[in-house]
Amino acid sequence: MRILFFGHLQDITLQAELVLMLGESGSDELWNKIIALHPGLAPFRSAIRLARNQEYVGSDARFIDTDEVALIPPVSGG
Amino acid sequence: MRILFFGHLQDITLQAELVLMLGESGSDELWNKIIALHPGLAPFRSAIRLARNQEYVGSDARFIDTDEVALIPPVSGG
Amino acid sequence: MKVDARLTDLPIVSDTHPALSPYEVGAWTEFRGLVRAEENGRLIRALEYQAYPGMAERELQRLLGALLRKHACLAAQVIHRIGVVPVGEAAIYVGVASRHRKEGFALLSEFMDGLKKDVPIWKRQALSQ
Amino acid sequence: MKVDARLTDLPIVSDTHPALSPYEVGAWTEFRGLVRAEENGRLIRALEYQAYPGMAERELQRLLGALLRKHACLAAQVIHRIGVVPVGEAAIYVGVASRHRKEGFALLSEFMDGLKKDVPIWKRQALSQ
Repeated sequence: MRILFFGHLQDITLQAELVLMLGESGSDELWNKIIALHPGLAPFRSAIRLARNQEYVGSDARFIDTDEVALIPPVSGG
Repeated sequence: MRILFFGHLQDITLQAELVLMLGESGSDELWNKIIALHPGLAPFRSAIRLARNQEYVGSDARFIDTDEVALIPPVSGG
Repeated sequence: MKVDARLTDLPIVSDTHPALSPYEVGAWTEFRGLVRAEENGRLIRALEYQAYPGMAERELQRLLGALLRKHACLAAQVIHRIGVVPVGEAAIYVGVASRHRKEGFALLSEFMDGLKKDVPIWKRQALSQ
Repeated sequence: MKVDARLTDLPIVSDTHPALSPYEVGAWTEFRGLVRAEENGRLIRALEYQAYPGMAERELQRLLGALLRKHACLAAQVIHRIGVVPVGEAAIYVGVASRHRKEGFALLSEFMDGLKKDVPIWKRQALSQ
């Protein structure tokens, strides 16, 4: 699955996106994998919302490898 | 003093202004004189505010012959 | 602090942008009250507005100035059209420059309420289609 | 009911007037959020905005559409600028057409609150003077 980083998260990951092959997984598995790759994200986890295929999802969401998953830090438009 | 009528009051008085020589007077005397000349205004008196020289005044106001007095019915701008 | 209040008998042309330092203005809020084709259930082609000239500008200025101070806004402009205003055109324009949006929104809303209480301007008649 | 939501990387040019029947529109309310020269106490020359394209437009559209229905407004347009926005220029424009002013003001205020909660757009960095 494609994992997208936005806002200040890009300053931590130094990349805008990442491709993972995880098979079907829940959000905890996904987060564990992402934080293993980018430990600097850990302190921000509670403030980050996940979007799957451009829709916000809750912590009960399931993800598959064809999904586009975005890590959405607090927004600041306007 | 010049007495000015605005809005629908002009439909009752059929005039936009009136000149009265009353000497110094209070608002009751002024009203009595105006209503004597235009009895059709009587039902609207409680909804009409008075302005003296382009400032709203209360019922305790005194008027002199050089004043410009306006009868202000409920406004409807905007 | 800058307040501009005026009447016009021509179509309203507002300043397109607050003539202020960009150092401070973070919000520019504008309102136009347009004449609707339906007035009290009948179709009209225009409304005719009347003002008490002099006092109307003074009350607009006073109200706008007081609200500018109350809400700590930076500048505001109000233009009210007088005479015949055709359907679809603006009878009133209000523009507010403020640091942040909330005080501009608050000023605008209170200004319109105050206008409809205290400013000697009247809808004089509706002209039928 | 008409909702228009978009991003642009050019200076914002809004529709100058609601493209609607004048039979119904009595209030046209507009807001521009401008970039201020001071950001967190330092002087800047521009802000850089980033969006999650696709999702940002979708969330803008969803939010505006929901509020249009909630407040029974007639039409609304939002344009958010992305990329480098110089000081004094608009980062966002919102225009609302409604029958009366109150529902337009309410929509605008709630829209801006919702924007700052849910729409994936970020101030990416401030460019110093």
